[in-house]
Amino acid sequence: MAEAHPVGFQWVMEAKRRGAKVFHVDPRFTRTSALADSYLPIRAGTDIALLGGVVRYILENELDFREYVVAYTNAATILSEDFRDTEDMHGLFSGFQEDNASYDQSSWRYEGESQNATPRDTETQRETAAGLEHESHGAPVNGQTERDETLQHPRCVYQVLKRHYARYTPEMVERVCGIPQEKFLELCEAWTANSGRDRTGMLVYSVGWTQHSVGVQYIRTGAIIQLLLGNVGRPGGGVMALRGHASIQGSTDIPTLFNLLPGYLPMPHHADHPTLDTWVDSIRHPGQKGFWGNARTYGVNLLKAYWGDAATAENDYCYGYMPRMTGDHGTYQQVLNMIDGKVKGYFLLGQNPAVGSAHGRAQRLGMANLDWLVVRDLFMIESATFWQNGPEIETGEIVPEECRTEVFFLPAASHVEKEGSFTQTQRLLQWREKAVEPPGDARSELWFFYHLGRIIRERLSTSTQPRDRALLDLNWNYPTHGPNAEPSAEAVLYEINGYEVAGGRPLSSFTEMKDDGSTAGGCWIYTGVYEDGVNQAARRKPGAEQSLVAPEWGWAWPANRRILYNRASADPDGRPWSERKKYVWWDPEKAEWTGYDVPDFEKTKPPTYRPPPNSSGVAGIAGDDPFILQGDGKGWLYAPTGVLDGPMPTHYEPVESPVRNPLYRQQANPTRKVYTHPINTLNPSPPEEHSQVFPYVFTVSRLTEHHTAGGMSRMVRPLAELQPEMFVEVSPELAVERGLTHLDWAHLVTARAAIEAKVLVTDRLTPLRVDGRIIHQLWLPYHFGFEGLVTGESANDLFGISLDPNVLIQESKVGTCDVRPGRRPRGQDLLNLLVDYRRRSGDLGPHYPPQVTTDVADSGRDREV
Amino acid sequence: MPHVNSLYGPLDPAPDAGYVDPPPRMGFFTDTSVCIGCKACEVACKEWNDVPTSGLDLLGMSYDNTGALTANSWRHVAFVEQPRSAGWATPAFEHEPDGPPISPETAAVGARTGTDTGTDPGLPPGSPAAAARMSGGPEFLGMPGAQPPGRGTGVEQRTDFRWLMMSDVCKHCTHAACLDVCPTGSLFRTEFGTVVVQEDICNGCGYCISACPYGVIDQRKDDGRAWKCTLCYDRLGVGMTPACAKACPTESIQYGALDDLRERAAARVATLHEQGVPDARLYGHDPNDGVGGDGAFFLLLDEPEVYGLPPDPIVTTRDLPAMWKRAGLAALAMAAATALAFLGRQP
Amino acid sequence: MGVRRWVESWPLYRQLTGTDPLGRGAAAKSAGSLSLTARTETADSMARSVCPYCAVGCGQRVFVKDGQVTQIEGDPDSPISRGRLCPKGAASKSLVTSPLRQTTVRYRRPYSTQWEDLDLDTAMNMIADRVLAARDETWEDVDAQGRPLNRTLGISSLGGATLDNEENYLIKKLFTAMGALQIENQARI
Amino acid sequence: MTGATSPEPAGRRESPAGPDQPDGQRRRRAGHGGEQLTVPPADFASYYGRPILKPPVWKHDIAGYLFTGGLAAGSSLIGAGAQLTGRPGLRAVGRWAALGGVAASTYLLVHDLGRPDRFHHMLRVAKLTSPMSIGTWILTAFGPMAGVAAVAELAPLLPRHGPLGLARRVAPTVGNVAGLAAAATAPALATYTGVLLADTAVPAWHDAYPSLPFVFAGSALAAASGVGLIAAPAAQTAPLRKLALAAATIELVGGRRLERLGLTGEPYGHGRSGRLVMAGRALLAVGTATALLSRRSRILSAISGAALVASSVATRFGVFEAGRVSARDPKYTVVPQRERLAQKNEPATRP
Repeated sequence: MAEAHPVGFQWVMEAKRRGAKVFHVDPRFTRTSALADSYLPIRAGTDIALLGGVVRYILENELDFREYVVAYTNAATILSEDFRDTEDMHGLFSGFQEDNASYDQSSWRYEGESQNATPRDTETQRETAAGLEHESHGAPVNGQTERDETLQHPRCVYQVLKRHYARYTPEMVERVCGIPQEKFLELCEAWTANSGRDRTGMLVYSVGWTQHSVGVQYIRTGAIIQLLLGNVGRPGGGVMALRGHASIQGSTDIPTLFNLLPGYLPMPHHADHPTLDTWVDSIRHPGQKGFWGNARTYGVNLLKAYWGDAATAENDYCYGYMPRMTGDHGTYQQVLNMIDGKVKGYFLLGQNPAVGSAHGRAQRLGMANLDWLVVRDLFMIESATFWQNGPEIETGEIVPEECRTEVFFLPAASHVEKEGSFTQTQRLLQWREKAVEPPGDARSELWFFYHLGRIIRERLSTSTQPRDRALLDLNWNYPTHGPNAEPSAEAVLYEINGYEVAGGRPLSSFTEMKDDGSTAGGCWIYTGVYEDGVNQAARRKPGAEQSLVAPEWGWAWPANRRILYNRASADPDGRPWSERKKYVWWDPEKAEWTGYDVPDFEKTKPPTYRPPPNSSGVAGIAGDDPFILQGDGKGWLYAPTGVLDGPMPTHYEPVESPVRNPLYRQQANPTRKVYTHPINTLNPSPPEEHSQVFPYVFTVSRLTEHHTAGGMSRMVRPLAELQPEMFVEVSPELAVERGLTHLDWAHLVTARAAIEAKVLVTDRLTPLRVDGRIIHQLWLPYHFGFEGLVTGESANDLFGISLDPNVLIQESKVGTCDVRPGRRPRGQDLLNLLVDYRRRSGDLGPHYPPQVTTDVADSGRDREV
Repeated sequence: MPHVNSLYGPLDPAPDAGYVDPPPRMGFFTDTSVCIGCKACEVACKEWNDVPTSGLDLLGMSYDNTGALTANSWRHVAFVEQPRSAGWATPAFEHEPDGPPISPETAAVGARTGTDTGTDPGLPPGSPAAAARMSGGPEFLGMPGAQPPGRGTGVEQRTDFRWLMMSDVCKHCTHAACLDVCPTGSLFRTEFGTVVVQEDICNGCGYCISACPYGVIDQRKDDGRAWKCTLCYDRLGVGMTPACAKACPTESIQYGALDDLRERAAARVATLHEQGVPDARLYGHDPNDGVGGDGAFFLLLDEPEVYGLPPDPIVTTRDLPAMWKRAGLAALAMAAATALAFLGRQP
Repeated sequence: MGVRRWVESWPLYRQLTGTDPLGRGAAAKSAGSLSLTARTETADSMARSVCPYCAVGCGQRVFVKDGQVTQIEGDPDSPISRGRLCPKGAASKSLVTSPLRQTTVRYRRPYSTQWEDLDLDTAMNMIADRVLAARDETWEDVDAQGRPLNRTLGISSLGGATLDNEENYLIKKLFTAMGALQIENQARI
Repeated sequence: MTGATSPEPAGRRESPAGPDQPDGQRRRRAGHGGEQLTVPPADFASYYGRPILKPPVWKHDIAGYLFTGGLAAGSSLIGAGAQLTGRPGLRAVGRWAALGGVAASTYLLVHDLGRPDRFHHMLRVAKLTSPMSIGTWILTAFGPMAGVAAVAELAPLLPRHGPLGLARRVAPTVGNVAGLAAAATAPALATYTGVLLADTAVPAWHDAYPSLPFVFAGSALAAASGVGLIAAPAAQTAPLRKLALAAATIELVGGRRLERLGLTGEPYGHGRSGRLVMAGRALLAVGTATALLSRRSRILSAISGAALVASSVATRFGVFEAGRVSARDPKYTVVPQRERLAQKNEPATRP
């Protein structure tokens, strides 16, 4: 955190000053470790084993915050008899389908829930990254569940969880992660001792956690711990995602993602969502508790915002105009399609995949096989100049004279040259004022897309083709101003907020939205940001003049709530758990919820409220159900549906690992998304042979001095000089083993690529003792590329493409490699080197490790505990 | 009339420099125990003061690629890797299969790297042995073990590890040699008690550079003048905080009235001692030290020289009266010798 | 300037007549130092902004003089950052005023080995042509079973996560209406 | 900068271990791909062994100035002595050497500035705490006087009549007054440079402050005597032989403690700087001895003069170099300060 989010780290230092203990878990000793009270080195890709060990520690020692757990989580909920755990199935859950490597989730359900409650087919869910829809709400389940509040029922979630994590002992944590037991126990003791009624503990991760083939389950495990310890919905608690880009939260809320529409509405699927009704029902899931019951309203408002007057009840609000998904259309699938010549044109909007995406060579070869490419950026980045300066020029894989891609580079406006809002990592929208005009031809994306749309609509104005109706009927009237005819960002924000169609009054809350076409709103969770016609995101009442919650600085979705599910900061009766941790509580005199934050609960629903039988939607939420967007109102220790790789997190090895999974016969995530494209060859891992050809684990992350793919830091002089060269960090032991010398060159080799870097031999890296072996880890920054003031080879070139099944995010935080002293070979010699490695690691053809390994005869060793 | 302590000893420098009723003396307290080495101070300083680039070479001195305070780097964050206890923290690599530490050797390699800082003398190469000592301690023997880690001797020597970071800056001495030797009055004492080079005056004589006991001030090559931290004199004048202190995320760099800062610092050291960090000590806070106390002082976790600071600097001008006396005697001797030589018998 | 004023402005004179006989401070102050002031004080305007790097969302103040950004520093009012910035945030002025910034449209013809200049309007029209052509060429009305698809898979987009919410909104809206489905973002990466 | 875009960015810039930094070496370890560094133990710590101090940025201009300034001062004294004792040949040589020396000094001083066009800023202030400021004012006083005195020597070349004739008549008197005035400031000019170097943080210079003025005074007289021995009529050089002896005495007695300062004196006895200092002394001894023996020989006089001049040059460059060496190696900064601290902290451990 000190490394990548230094200014956020001030609050950790503040907490430390007041006595908080800081633990830091990282494959290498970073600037954060330097300030932590305890540092735990870990083998990259084994976090579930560590966190699972903590879950076991809590459950075995009954250190959970029992009152919270019983009341607010699904610990008491009883599961169906059909459920089988990984204990019984060598690392798979019940319902695994070998043919498409996905789960039939019906056996995971709660007791009494109908079989058909499970919605869409899980393979489709994987292909469409359906897990992302749950960023704002839980997956669908029925509201009423069978419970045993004594937590003794053998099939209640609490007992199931306990059995699932029984094998994650301190010894096992040490065996898998390389973390000594004493250190592990120090963490467990501190975490549990600092959670409960009077204290809360916070789990902070940076989004490298998401870049794993089991990334979602990493975060799930953290959430389970925090729920067990009563650290969710309470001040000083929670699971804090430190996201890495100014508006990456906004980019998912108002997504530019293939599978989502604004407000986490799913993009329609050709088979599952043929009509508006089927689309809406798949979201709201009739019978489910909570605010998703109003999905129709949210959907209709979006359609109304898109197509304005053309959208009417009679034509299902132009639902038919929507393009339909048929499967995975994600960025990696697109790139492979580019290589195969299936994509004509590509827009890159402030993004540099030639450096920033996994498998840089695939990215560049894909871009070299387009008809046209539009790059909009501040600087001439690698993704604009791959045809000229890319590493494939040297190997002859790209020949400029033979590369047909037509490239348009359009300069972009910087953040001070346009107005607009960013949504930061805590869902807070902050408006930026425009300081100056952009230089020369530089323009905002708002300008570019508004005018591109305008030109396209003008071209089509006489078209009679049905396909063009969606463009011609589009509500595309935004006021413009200034010499460049810049569209008004506030007008767009107003549309996002939503308004009454008649009269145009901005809506103040999504509860004001109607499903009859009388209101329109582009993103329901953002409704209220333009309340009373005031840009709430532009509020800047000084923090010093407000409470610590600072509700009048910017605006947070939903409804300006700063801590989600903050009803949980009060006990079931609505009283604060303790004076020390008081946050939101029920005021019996005024008969309303009150506190420091906007209560994340219906303001006047008393703690004693119990829903009438068979109620659903908002009315189904009881007065002591804090998790109002979950189908049962509870925090999920166990996910009966919605998480595609299992209802409980389970340790699987990274797709590329030098280690056989010590916990189960199943080696890696069996449901991960696999691309069997010839360019995407992967290193072998146990139980396959030849994994020793790539004996080392490598991981990548950020340096304080640079930003992601470097487009905003390698080009900036005062930053470039602070970290001027690509380097790789190795432990002294690995340096001896491989003959690496401080500040000399080394090159790293995977089945995809070889890159070179300067060597930093440092005591900040340590070898780990894993399962009786010594495992060496290497670390690289991923900021470097071949353009800019400072250059270096790109760490992301080393990775293959393997994705998490829930959200289709790539495993780009861990892989295996070999490392050799000296610079890498050049030109054809480089290709020969890679061929040689592939030959030694199996065969020359593309290699994809098997997804299921439970039936592999396991070299005589019984892996079961 | 000049104060009796005008050259040495405790002194309030602004009245001594002719300011009647000056504002309180302002300064920095840099608490290295909370420094995260982010280098925001370096960048914020460069942005505000338009300081040019200071070189693009990887120095291999841990994460320090700036190397030193120069005319083109007015803040410099030092990074020291040490296989030693951090005091408050659990030993970092306890029970890990660690062999002997490499830090002394890598530091030694780092001693010899260079970068063209665009300044003179900028960042001269150093002595590898002294570099190794910084990261090794007296027991350092020099060679890493050839055994695989966790085997062999069984002696795991780097269970403890700490990474020291420290943002260095001009000390704004009470007795500032740079200022006193400046022949043009370019270097002057401001009403805030800080020491500033006036860029419209400096003619690049270079005297200040040799005079500084901390090796702070330096000459810009393409420009010829001497440059260093001004403690953002222009910002101070309008009641603003210096750029580096304002940016510092963790309040490692604290700006304020020197008296307040000294109190805060003393309390902080006491707290750290209570927390089991006996290494914590102040540096440059004492008005009775060799420079009359620094306007920018530090809380350190190791000996000053490990951070590149002199352990006991004394302002050279302390001895100036004695020097003039010796020069006077020598001048007399010279005159006398001449007189003697010419006296006496004509040829 | 009269001789008297000139003499009085001579630091040596001030040394001899004033309170600073050693010439350390008051007497040595130069004309430049006397007129020095922080450029934030003389800025024409100040815009309140947000750091464009990571997602912490630190407040920034952007000072402008004569249409140029002259300083960007932390906004002390922000309850998130309390006026502080990391090295990247602190380098924001260098980012937006970098001489390496591209300010004109550049165009690389197919099979060419070099960039050419292009007028912005021309570029916009060429891009619109290509978008429409690619869309027509790859349009899919219905799937094999006759269910609507309404889409093109011939166009891709990948956006960074430093785009504003309003920008993302228009991007998604236009591409959706266009039937372009393959719209992705750093949020996937 | 150039390293940034070249295909093989410049990596570790090896600085060859200079003679003054003998404590690091790299070598290949047989049988291993990697290089291993062998580091002998050091008994002090520092930040990556980098100098704590900034080595002086003064170029050899300043070492040269130490010589020319001293020469000017000594010559001016000789000129005055000759003037007062009626040795016109020697007087002229002294005055011209003084002018030459001071002219060269001015050039060297201005040339060494980072901003030569701002040399006049030196006259903004007069700072007692700044030897360079004091020196500037001394030079300001000395230079014009030395100039007038020397130019007065041209009087015989002027016409006897007319306005210039008047000048010709008053010139000797003016020259004499100026010559004496210059000579009055000359000892200060010769010795302030000792303070100039000593009033720095450079360990070898600062710690030598009691000696440097004497070394420089002696060296100035030696150089001036040398020039006189070379250029003046042999008949008038008798005082110079005595003066050379006196100069040698002052320099050798005054400087005898240089290399015995302890650690910080090391550069005066070792390395290139040490060799220069030693050469200076040897030449001084040789020059003085030769001068004493050379009563009648013009050649021997010239040789002795040359030796004396060379001695002065060597001494000045040696002292200058010693300072640079002592600032570049952190041990000269750290070790003495550590010792001082140790004494401070344990004052009464001695029996």
